[in-house]
Amino acid sequence: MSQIAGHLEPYLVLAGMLFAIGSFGFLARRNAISMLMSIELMLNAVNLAALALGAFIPSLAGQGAAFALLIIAVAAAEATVGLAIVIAIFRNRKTPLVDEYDTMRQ
Amino acid sequence: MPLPDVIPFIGLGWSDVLFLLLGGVVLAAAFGVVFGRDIIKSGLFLILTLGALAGIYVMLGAAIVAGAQVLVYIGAISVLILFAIMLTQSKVAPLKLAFQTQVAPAALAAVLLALLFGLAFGSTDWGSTVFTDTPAATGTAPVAAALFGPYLLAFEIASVLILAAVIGGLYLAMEPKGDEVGEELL
Amino acid sequence: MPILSLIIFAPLLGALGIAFLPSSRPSLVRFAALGISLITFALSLGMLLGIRGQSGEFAFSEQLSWIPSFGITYHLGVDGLSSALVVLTTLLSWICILASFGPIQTRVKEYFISFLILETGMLGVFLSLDLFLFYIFWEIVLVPMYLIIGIWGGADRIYATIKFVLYTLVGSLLMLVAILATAFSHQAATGSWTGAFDLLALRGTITDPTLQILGFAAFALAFAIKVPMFPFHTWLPDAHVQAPTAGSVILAGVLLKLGGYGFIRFAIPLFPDGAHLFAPLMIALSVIAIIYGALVAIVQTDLKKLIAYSSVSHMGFVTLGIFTFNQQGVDGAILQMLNHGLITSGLFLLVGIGYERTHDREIAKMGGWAVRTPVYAALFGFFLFASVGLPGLSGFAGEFLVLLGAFIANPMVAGASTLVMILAAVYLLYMYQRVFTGPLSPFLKGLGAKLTDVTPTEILTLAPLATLIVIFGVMPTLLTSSFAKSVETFLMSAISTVGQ
Amino acid sequence: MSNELLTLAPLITVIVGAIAVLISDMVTPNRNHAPVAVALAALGATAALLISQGGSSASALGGSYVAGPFVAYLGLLGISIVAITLLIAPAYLAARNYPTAELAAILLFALAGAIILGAATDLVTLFVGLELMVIPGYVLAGYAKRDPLSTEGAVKYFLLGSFSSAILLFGIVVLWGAAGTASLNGIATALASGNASAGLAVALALITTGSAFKIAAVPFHYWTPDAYQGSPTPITGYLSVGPKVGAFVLLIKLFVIALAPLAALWIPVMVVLAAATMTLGNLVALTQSNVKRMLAYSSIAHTGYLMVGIVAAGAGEAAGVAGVLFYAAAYAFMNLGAFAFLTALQDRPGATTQLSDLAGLGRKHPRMAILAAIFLLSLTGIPPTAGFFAKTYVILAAVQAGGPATILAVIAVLNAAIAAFYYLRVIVYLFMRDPAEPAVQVAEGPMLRAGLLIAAIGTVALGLAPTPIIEAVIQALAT
Repeated sequence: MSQIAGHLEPYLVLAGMLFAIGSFGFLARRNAISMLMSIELMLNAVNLAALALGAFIPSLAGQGAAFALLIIAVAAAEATVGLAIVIAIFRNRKTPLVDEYDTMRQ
Repeated sequence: MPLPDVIPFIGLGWSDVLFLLLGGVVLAAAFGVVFGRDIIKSGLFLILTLGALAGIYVMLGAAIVAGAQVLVYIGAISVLILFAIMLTQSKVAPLKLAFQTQVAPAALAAVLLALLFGLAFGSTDWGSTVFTDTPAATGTAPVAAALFGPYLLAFEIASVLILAAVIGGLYLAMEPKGDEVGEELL
Repeated sequence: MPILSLIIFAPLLGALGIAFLPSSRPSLVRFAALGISLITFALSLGMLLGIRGQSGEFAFSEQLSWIPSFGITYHLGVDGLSSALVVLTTLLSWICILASFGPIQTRVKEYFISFLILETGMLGVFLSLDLFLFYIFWEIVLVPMYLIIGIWGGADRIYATIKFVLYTLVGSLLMLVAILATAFSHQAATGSWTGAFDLLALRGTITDPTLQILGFAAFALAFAIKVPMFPFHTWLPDAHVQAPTAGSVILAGVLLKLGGYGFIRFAIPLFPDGAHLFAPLMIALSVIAIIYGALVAIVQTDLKKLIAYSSVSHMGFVTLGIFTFNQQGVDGAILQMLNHGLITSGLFLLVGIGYERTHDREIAKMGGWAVRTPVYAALFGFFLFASVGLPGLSGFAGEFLVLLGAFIANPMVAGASTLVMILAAVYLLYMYQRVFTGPLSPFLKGLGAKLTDVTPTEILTLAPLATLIVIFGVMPTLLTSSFAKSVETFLMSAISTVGQ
Repeated sequence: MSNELLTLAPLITVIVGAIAVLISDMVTPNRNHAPVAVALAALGATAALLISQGGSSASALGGSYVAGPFVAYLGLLGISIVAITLLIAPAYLAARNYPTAELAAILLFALAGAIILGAATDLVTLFVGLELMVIPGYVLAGYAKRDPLSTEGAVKYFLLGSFSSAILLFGIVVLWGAAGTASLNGIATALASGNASAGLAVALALITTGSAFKIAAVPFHYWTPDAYQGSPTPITGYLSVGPKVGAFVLLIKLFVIALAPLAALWIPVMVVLAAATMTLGNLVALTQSNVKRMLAYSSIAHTGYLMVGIVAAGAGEAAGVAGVLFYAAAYAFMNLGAFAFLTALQDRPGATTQLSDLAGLGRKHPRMAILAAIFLLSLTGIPPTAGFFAKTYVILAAVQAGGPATILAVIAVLNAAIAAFYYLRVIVYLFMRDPAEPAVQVAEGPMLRAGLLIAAIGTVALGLAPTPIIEAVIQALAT
């Protein structure tokens, strides 16, 4: 049997790293769309974790895939609304850079 | 000629190599997403990340999720994102101003987070873990059983959620009709 | 007939009725408010007459289930102590309303509505026997007083009113936590919420030493701010100076008494151990307040502020008397509360009457006032002498008894406080001399014919107070006998669990 | 099967109502009244169904939806929130040329999400329900899509909201794997018998962080002021109440039910978060001169008070959850009332909500000012209003719980005194200052008036006679 791919931990560690990269992107990027893409990375990390746990933990067999499909659906809904908001604000402000949205602090 | 289960010299199985390869692509492409100065390239890297992940999903016996990943994520969401990028890019937003000032603390936080996850997930006893690589466990039947069993309500609600999101998204993204309505400060 | 509920809610119902009167007819509103407060006064006198026929510690007891899940009841009752304070409240209320006829000319309707709600709150505090109900009335008092100072007050009214509210609120909110902790400890001990908020059920049952100490500290803070004890007194001069005359009168006459009443009715009987622990501190703070109030009063240049600081000094006698834990001291404290209510109210009314004519309270500008308005000067002198503690007027008996009690408890304290009585005589008489005697000052001369003497209405507001000051001055036992039983129970409950 | 349909009937009614609203908007040319009428009818029908289900609990869809008094209570509360919002918003939106139909439909979708949150018994359904409740919120925040401030608030709300959803979701998935089940009760059983592992600790940390974002607890609060200030005023009222109540239902389900065996781990964190949330929210609210932004910060402070109840519940005090539920109802009425009042002041586009705009309103519009004063006094916690009793209830629970919760109770009351300062300052402007020039216009349409009146009645009734609600709350928790 495989030494790496046959165990649960490597998948979870990969998911954790992907999640960390995604959160870095969210915290560091200025562009709203980049931030949205970073969130997508985080959600995919979650999906990977869900599938791995579903594949390895007997009591969750088959549920991982179902959970992941639901997460994809939720992510799709979120992205729809998010992109619509980005388009709406771009129409108003002509910039996708989030840290320039600071009218209210002034 | 059947390949040997374990690759000589390296001591790893084929699936291990495949996992390392795909995992490497996932991480590298993810780095491309968050570090890319050109946002369009970021978008393309995102598609690459998602594609490599789909490969790992297949390895985990979740071909149906991999399919959904390709169709929904790559086919719809990513394209939507690329579309939005093209809609909103302008000369007003110089591409090189990609990062906020807090990039260094964010990087530090992310490294610590990755370490934490690695240590925590690696050291946790997850109980008896068996890779259920049988058709009975990885086919579409158990997925359907879960979706129409314990998760039926969630499944139904997900469709309502998408309906709500589409209605809201349409409302927000539609060009306002008629003339501008004067000043609207609060 | 639920006479106590009737007394509490008559002003509130009246306020509701007034809300429907047209604001274009202020005199109608004024007389309606006066009528309501007189009815309430009459009801309270009826209660006072009826109380003699009642047996038991609390008369006219009413108890209805209100929030059964927590054993919170609508529980009212009256004894000698609270009946005296209730009558003082209803008396001062109608006097204040009458005294507001002239000075209050803007937003008349809102003013009288606020005042009547205030009266309901004060009466509720004196008549509640359920801690939760008590707390609610306690807080209700805050809102109309806030409005009265904030809307009809002087130039710096907003600063004064916010200070007043914040001081009071900090204390009372901690008291709320203590009330809840007390209730819960009762629930934990008995396994049921029944009686968890009931004063009579709780009295003498709190044995947890931590709760005794912390509970008393929280209650004492709330009451100390209200009295006000040194060093929590700084809101009082501001509030007094900025409040309209009737506001000052009710503040000095009743609101400060809520603190003293709280000590006697709630804080000490519930937490006797805590009270004894803190007693030396409370006595020390009382003596400081007595001395400090008098010293600061000497240097005041504003008439109202001078009387406000003299209030701090006089109220120090109240807390001093309470914490002697002996009959003389407590008798004296209660007498002092009632007398201070009558005398200081009179003084604030008089300052207000003077202000109506001069629109100024600067002592330095006055002088020789007696030449032009002898009746006013005589009345002022009368209340002043009562305040100084002239034997034969009611101010004397209270302070004398407190000092007697203090002497029994600690002769040093009594000695220090006696000194202040002389000090008080000094600053009040010195003020009187500067304002009323000597040649007429240029400022007063400049007012010409505007400087009139007191009107019959004004005399009507002062006469009841003066009469009572004389009656109680000659026969203080009239009062002490009426609340003798309350003092007896208080002393019992203040000692009962200490020996454990 | 018909029983299951009956159990699900309220949920289905809300969703069908949302679709009916959109259809009514298509068939009638009148863009404002028909959708609201349809939505209110749907709300009424749902309320009737919830009441008729009342006290008995029943489950549907394999136990993933459990109806009962808890759902009925939350559902009726949600219906009140949506109904008041629908009464106060249309005039405001119409004056600015925004439609009402989408608002009504989106609010109903969010209500459906809230009902699912209340009824869910497993992590997956809980999460999808949560998303159904919050995603409409992003749309609502940006509802004034031609207004840069509104879209700016929306983009911040959306980004932080999605970020926190991802964090929360990761925690949920790890918890799900570690416990080996999605069922909330099952997780509690598994955690009670198993040992706390590193993975579980990570799950707990992720869930705590994600939830703290959702309820806007300090230091995860910084999206709220912008999102609240930018949104159209009546929608801000909804956003400060609806999603917040929903997020606290999430907290009850996750922390008080599923993670109860780990209470010793999360209570200290929650205590610190709650104390920081109250204190910072109040201190910053103190410095605001814009009433709307002040209310936004004060809503952070109210989050802190609500967390006191969660802490008490974690310490094993059932009254903690009861306190949260009661507080939620009181907060809904008084805060929506306060925002309804601000809505009335913004009669015409461009009207601001600076403190100075309120000066002297008590003289020009006494009735409106008195209503505002009631809401403000209730938010301060002065008896006999709903806010007073709500605060008392959570503090009582905290005192009962003892230990760190008691210290939290003392911090909470001291904070109430700070809060009194800025709430009373508004009353100062209303009644104690001379009228502003030019005088503020006040909109007093019949619907707005009805919304204000309902909020005021709720605020006063919950304070004077809290017993029916207390009994409802206790009944809701009995099952």
